[in-house]
Amino acid sequence: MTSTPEPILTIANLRVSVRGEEGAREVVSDLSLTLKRGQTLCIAGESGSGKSMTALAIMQLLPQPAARISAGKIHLGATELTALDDRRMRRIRGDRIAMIFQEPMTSLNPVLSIGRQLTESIEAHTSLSRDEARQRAIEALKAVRISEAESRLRQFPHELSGGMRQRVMIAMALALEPDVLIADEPTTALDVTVQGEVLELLRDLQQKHGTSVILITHDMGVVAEMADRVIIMRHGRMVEEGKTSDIFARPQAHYTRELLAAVPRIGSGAGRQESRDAEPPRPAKVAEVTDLHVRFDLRGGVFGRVTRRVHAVEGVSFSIAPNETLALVGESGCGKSTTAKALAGLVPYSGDIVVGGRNLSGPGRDERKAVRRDVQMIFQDPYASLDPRMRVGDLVAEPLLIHGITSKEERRERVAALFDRVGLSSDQMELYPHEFSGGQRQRVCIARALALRPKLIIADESVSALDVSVQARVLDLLKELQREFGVAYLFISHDMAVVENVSDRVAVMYLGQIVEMGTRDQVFSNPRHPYTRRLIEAVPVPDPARRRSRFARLDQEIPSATRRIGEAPLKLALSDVGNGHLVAAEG
Amino acid sequence: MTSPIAPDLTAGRMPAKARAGVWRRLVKRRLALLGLVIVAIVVAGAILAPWLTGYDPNDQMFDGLTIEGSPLPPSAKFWLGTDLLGRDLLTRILHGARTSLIIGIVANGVALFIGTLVGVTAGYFRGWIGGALMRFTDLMMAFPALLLAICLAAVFQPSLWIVAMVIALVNWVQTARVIYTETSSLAEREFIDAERTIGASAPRILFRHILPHLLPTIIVWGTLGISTTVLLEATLSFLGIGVQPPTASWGNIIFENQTYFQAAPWLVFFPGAAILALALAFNLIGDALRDILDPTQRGRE
Amino acid sequence: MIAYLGRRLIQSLLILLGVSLITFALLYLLPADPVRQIAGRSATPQTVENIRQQLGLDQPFIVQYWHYLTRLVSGNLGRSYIQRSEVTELIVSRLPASLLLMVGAILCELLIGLSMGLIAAVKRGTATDQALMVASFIGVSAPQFVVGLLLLYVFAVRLSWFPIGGYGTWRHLVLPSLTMGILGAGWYARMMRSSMIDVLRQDYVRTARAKGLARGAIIFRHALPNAILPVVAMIGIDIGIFMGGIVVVESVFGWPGIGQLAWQAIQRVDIPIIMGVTLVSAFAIVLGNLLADIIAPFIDPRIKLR
Amino acid sequence: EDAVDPNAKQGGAITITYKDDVATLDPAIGYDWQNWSMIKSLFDGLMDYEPGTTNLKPDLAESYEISPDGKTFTFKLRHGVKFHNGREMTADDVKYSLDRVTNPKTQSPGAGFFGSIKGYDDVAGGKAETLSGVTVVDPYTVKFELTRPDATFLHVMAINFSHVVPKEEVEKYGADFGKHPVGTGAFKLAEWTLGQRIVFERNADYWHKGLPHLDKITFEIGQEPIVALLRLQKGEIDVPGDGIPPAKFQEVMADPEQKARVVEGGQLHTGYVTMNTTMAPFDNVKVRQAVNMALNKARIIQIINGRAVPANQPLPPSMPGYDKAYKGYPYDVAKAKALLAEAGHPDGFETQLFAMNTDPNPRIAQAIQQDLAAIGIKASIQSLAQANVIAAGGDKAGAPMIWSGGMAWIADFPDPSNFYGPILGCAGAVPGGWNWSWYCNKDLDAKAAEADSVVDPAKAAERDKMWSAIYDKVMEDAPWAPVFNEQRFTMKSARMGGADNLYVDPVHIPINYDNVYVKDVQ
Ligand SMILES: Nc1ncnc2c1ncn2[C@@H]1O[C@H](COP(=O)(O)OP(=O)(O)OP(=O)(O)O)[C@@H](O)[C@H]1O
Ligand SMILES: Nc1ncnc2c1ncn2[C@@H]1O[C@H](COP(=O)(O)OP(=O)(O)OP(=O)(O)O)[C@@H](O)[C@H]1O
Ligand SMILES: [Mg+2]
Ligand SMILES: [Mg+2]
Repeated sequence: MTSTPEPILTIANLRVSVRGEEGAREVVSDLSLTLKRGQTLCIAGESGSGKSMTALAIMQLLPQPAARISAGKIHLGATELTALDDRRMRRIRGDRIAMIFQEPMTSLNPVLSIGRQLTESIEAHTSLSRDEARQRAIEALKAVRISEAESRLRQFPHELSGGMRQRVMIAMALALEPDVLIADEPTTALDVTVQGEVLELLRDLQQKHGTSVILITHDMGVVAEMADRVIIMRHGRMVEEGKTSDIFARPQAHYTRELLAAVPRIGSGAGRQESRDAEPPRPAKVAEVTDLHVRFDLRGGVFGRVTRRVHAVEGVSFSIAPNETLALVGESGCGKSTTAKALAGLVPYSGDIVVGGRNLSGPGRDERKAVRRDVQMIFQDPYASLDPRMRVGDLVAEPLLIHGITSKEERRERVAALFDRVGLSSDQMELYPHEFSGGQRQRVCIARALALRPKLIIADESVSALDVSVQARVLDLLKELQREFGVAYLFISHDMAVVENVSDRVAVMYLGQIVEMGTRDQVFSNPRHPYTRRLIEAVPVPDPARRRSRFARLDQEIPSATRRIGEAPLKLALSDVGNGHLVAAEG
Repeated sequence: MTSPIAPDLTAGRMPAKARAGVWRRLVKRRLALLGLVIVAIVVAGAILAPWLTGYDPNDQMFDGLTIEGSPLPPSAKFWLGTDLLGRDLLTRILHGARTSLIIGIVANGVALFIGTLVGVTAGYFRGWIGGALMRFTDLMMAFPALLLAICLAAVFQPSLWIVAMVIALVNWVQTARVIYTETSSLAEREFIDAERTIGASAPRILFRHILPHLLPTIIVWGTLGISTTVLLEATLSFLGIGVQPPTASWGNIIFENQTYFQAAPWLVFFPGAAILALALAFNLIGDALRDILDPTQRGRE
Repeated sequence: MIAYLGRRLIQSLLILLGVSLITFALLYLLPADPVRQIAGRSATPQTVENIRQQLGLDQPFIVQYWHYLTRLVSGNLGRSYIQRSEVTELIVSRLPASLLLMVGAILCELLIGLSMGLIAAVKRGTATDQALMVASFIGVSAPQFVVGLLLLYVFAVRLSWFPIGGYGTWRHLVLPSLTMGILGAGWYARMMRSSMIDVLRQDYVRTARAKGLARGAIIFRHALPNAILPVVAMIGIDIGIFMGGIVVVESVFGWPGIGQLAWQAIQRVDIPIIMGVTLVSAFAIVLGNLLADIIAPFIDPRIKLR
Repeated sequence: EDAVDPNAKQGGAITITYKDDVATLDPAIGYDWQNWSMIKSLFDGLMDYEPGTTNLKPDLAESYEISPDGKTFTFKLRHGVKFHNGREMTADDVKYSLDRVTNPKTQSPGAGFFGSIKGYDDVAGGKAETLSGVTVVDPYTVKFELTRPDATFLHVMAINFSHVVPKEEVEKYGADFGKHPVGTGAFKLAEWTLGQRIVFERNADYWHKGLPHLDKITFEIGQEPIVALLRLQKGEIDVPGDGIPPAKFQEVMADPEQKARVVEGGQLHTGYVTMNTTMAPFDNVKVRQAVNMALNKARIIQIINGRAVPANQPLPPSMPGYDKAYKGYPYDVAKAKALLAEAGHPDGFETQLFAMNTDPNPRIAQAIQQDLAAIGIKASIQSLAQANVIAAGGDKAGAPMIWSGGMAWIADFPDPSNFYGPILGCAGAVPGGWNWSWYCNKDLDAKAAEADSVVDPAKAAERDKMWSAIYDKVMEDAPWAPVFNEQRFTMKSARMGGADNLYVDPVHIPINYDNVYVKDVQ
């Protein structure tokens, strides 16, 4: 971070407005910034603060016809971007400014091969022949450390894992060595471990090519790891701007301080001061899961017989006491969600699940319905888990209606109380899910889950998609409610820092089995299984002073849980290494 | 004990306010209003048919044909001309609106209803119910539709309602197929899982949550179905298994006279335009309804 | 793949069996008596009975159906009551024409419908869009007989660009295909428009734009293949609808296909032909659906045949 | 052998179109509008008609003799007549052909015409293989013995079903003989592309020297009449086999050039409404007479562009036995109402009118419906496919009224008896029969039998009188309301030559292929 020469991108007094039902609304107000060659600029801030809009404005890709630049100038070198027509802008996009989007799953065209998607932008911007473009694409893939680059060219996006897809996106963006790379939350959708790899990659490449990067993120850990300079945004305005170390060390704006305070940190969990290890063992268990198996049959052959099976959950046992939070952690695809779904009655399973003394697969219809009341679930994506065509008030009232509270008045009152309880105002009951911010939506989901006063709430990645400040508020809320109602949580997350902050006990899953389980302190301060250790190491630390040189890397791909019939996976035996700290022998 | 939780109003937009009803929002749109007006005219025409013109729809007037027996072109006396039997075309089109509304709306509606029901059920319940329903749909789809209609209509004695039911029985299949595909993908959506975890019953999920999402598809198929069914009725009439003469329907007016499209173009043009207008009107309404009923489209012009 | 085909084949056979049973039953219930058609008006009751016996029409339904099935297994569709020819021969001689027309019609449909839908989607909300939408409705609402005659009159009689009906060269094929295609084009235009609008909103389209690709590349390379998938599924359905229109179009253009054969057979209750044509078209529909399912993975590699 | 048109030019080819498929060219089976005259040109019978007329003449027979009792017919065959396969036709072939057509296995729709031949019942009943009444006297003489005198027998010997087929070819092709016809006719089959085209070529060995004039006739199949007319107007075809479509009739007749190419002629056709005499209220003769008086025939004819003449009796005017003096029931609504009132239906009644579903029949039915409504009869129309109407008519409780158009009677042969037997006689009034009015008058049946036993050609006029009387009596009972006799309008290309009556030949429909010629050959 020695003196960097000329600015490559300057934004002056940018305003972006969006047309809405009651006229135009400004989503970016009076934003100015300068990006210098070779620099990494992080834009952080809460959800909806206009980060993506700023990025899209630079690309001239604002959603049409709703959004437009209402004032301001954007200069790339000497070129004024806002004045360019589409044809000339097209030549700049991809060639001089490239962009990586948040969602690697949907940002690649599912029907075109990786190779095609890589070469087409090369062909569009250079006069290289098809073969040369192919060579360039292979190099780009190699640069992002994708193995067997040549044969990958023929693969399709769905054949790659999320991390690989994001790497392909990066390769695509970097193939033409752009002057500026805009990365809009490039790792939010990824596992910690994969996130580490991707960030490292970005840093490497930037150093090699001297690309300037605008990195948009709400993860302060990522900011600390990556940024030279930081911009903090809120409500479409820049609230603070400065060198990374300054911002972390001496935040000026109130909001920045709030934001930093909200960041969960391993070891210094802000949310939980007292350890509950000392508390007396709780009496009855809310939920008891014994030897849970979930297998998905894959059919084949002329007669559609089962030929292969996905062993998604293989003999998982655990129990949760009232007022307790059990965290389930592990990499993508290890079976966390499937375990949750089994508990919620969404997938057929074998084994026993007993909730509040009643077996989930008990005989009576009414009984099953009663158990249903006791287990509620909060999903990862609050938007996807709310019917977009219903008003949120109705959505929250629905469980009440289903479980027999028929008086309209009573329902209304209870919903209003619930809204109040989760920090929403009751006049928001009339709105539709898309009219809320992510955090608010998650609150709606929580209100919904609480409506029936369940004994157990399953939170499947419930805060992963939220920005830190909102995340912190939601976590607080969950804790509040636990204190108040004594609910137990099964908390599923891949964010070790969050887990460290909220859980009483932790279970680490790998390939459908639990490899380590114990109290939070047992697992975090004394991780015994190598897999657990790697997970913990992969978490970026929100402190620029403690920036790591390399992230810990996991194995390239997780082995598959799919097996042929009759080849059941080996069962891991858990042994107690003291005080109920269970660890699997390394296999 | 209850520590106040910071109200999350960060993105608090749009204060709750009384929302205009669907109807009011519908009439606010120019095109939708046009559609409504057309439908209203057709319905009014159908109801008021006997009083609107001075003619009887079945009166084969002596002065309705030339000496050589040719129909008369539109004139002050016969606004839309006369048909091959010397009947007033306008009167017949007005009376035909009754038949065509029954076919285009009732029969088509029933087809849409059956198709949706079967498609939704099969798409949501995998297992044997879904399998059986879809195999049955495949079976029905494998029938050449016209042939099936002919056989059904010939087995029963033709009458307007039988014809309507036959058309419904033939036309639900495609809808079922399309709805099935969409439902199966909807059923995978997370919010459906969320509904299940709160213990929502299958009918509730199907009808309160899945159905509204199918609306755009249903609207497209419904509006396209109007002209198709009206013309199918005509084909059946032509085969002698539709509504029986002299009952008028827009479709059979066209079919009776189609060979005369050069000699007496008005006989084909006017009923054709009527069918088109009705289908278009419903499409305009449908398009608007689709936007209005889709809350995510709120704010769009 | 082989296993998949095998499974689908078994399913298809069951469907055909079902179709044959239902058709046979419906025809059995038909009030018209085929024997009287055969025997003619001067026949004595005795002759009528004689013929009925010879054709086995005096047997109970199940027996008749069983006989039909056993013959069917050996590829024998029976002999026409009125035409007195082998149904197989009649159908085989007419099938190529119908298939050709079908191919032509589907090409027209796709060409016209897809491009209309594509343009409408890209120009969404403009006057072009609305005009195309109205045009698609005209396509759906226009009686095929009139469309056929109109095209014939303008392009064959007046302009002499194409022959007035008949069969043989590609020039004969144009007008009938167009007539058939106009109806379907309306449907496809509507479907294409809505699926295209949907696709144009997708993230990967934005990615493509961010790459600085030309408009054409974005629409045709990125959006089209994604938007076309529901349309492909429609082609399977379409073949069923096609069988309805074929009767009219074939007769207008003197196209020697099975539509005309079916029509005449229906008029004269020529049951073996009706059965034969039904089975053949059911087969075509089943095949069409199978084909659509098999093509789908080539368009969208995410789809797996299972 | 009758004279050949001296102006006729030899050679040339013409094209004829038809909408419907040609079912079969087997003379024992073909019974359609299309194949009827085609078969006549491929095959010959013992008798035939003079071209363009209804006058009988010997054909494959050189001469014939009728016994005084009218029960034995002896035909002398022409020598040297060859089948298309080159073999000479003999009396054995004649016998074989008749045995074949009457054999139930042949499933001939015309077998019933031969009911008067001795042994018919045994053959029809499957008890015998050959007709005992047909004897081959020598290779050129064949003798027929009948069970009763039959004045129509010579006509029967001219009808397609009696045409002579070669045994070896029939056996060779079996059930497919209809696709590979071999006869003695003026033309032979050159090509048959199913569903598309049939090509006839001149039989160079035809026994009738100088005939046929044309070298080739191409029949194009599957063409919509309106399209066929467009092609005729463009000069692509010569005769549209299905005639001038109603939608184009006015246009054609308004253009003098086209009108000049239209030949109009009578036709052995009557369109009528049957009333089921066994069904109330049509069991009352007064009701039936009222219906006869209610129909405004002029108006109905106007609806079909004047292409018919009003009918007042079953027989068409060109049929022998037509009673010119008979006035029929007048169009008189008041009187019709009065009759209805007398019959006990002053306010009319409700009933059903069946009609075939192809244009113009539903329209005619609607015109009839309106006329009936004028006297209070509310008839609902059942417009159905041909087969279904026929089924309803053959069911005693099936159809109160049927409009015959499109299905019924174009005579098989030009003899008055042809309009009686199956459609007005007791024999047809059986389930599945064609007597849709279920009219059965034993007296008239006896009189009909009596008339048909007048075999002597010299007494033909007397016999016609007897038939006139029978039909007058029928009209008194009024099981039918005759409506009109359709006229034929054949349009041809400018190059077609030959006398006009060849284009409206009463038995060769649409035209007499053997005798027409084209003018533009060298
Ligand atoms: N297509 C659109 N139409 C209307 N308003 C929009 C649209 N897209 C975004 N907005 C609004 O613009 C504002 C800024 O959104 P933006 O996407 O820039 O937020 P962000 O900072 O990127 O948030 P996040 O961290 O959730 O991605 C928000 O209030 C959002 O509701
Ligand atoms: N319906 C299904 N059919 C077949 N396989 C399935 C199904 N659902 C899940 N799987 C497989 O089961 C395994 C476990 O999936 P699960 O969703 O439980 O993982 P996860 O740990 O929740 O991952 P993530 O962090 O990505 O959500 C995966 O390999 C997945 O592909
Ligand atoms: Mg964003
Ligand atoms: Mg998961």
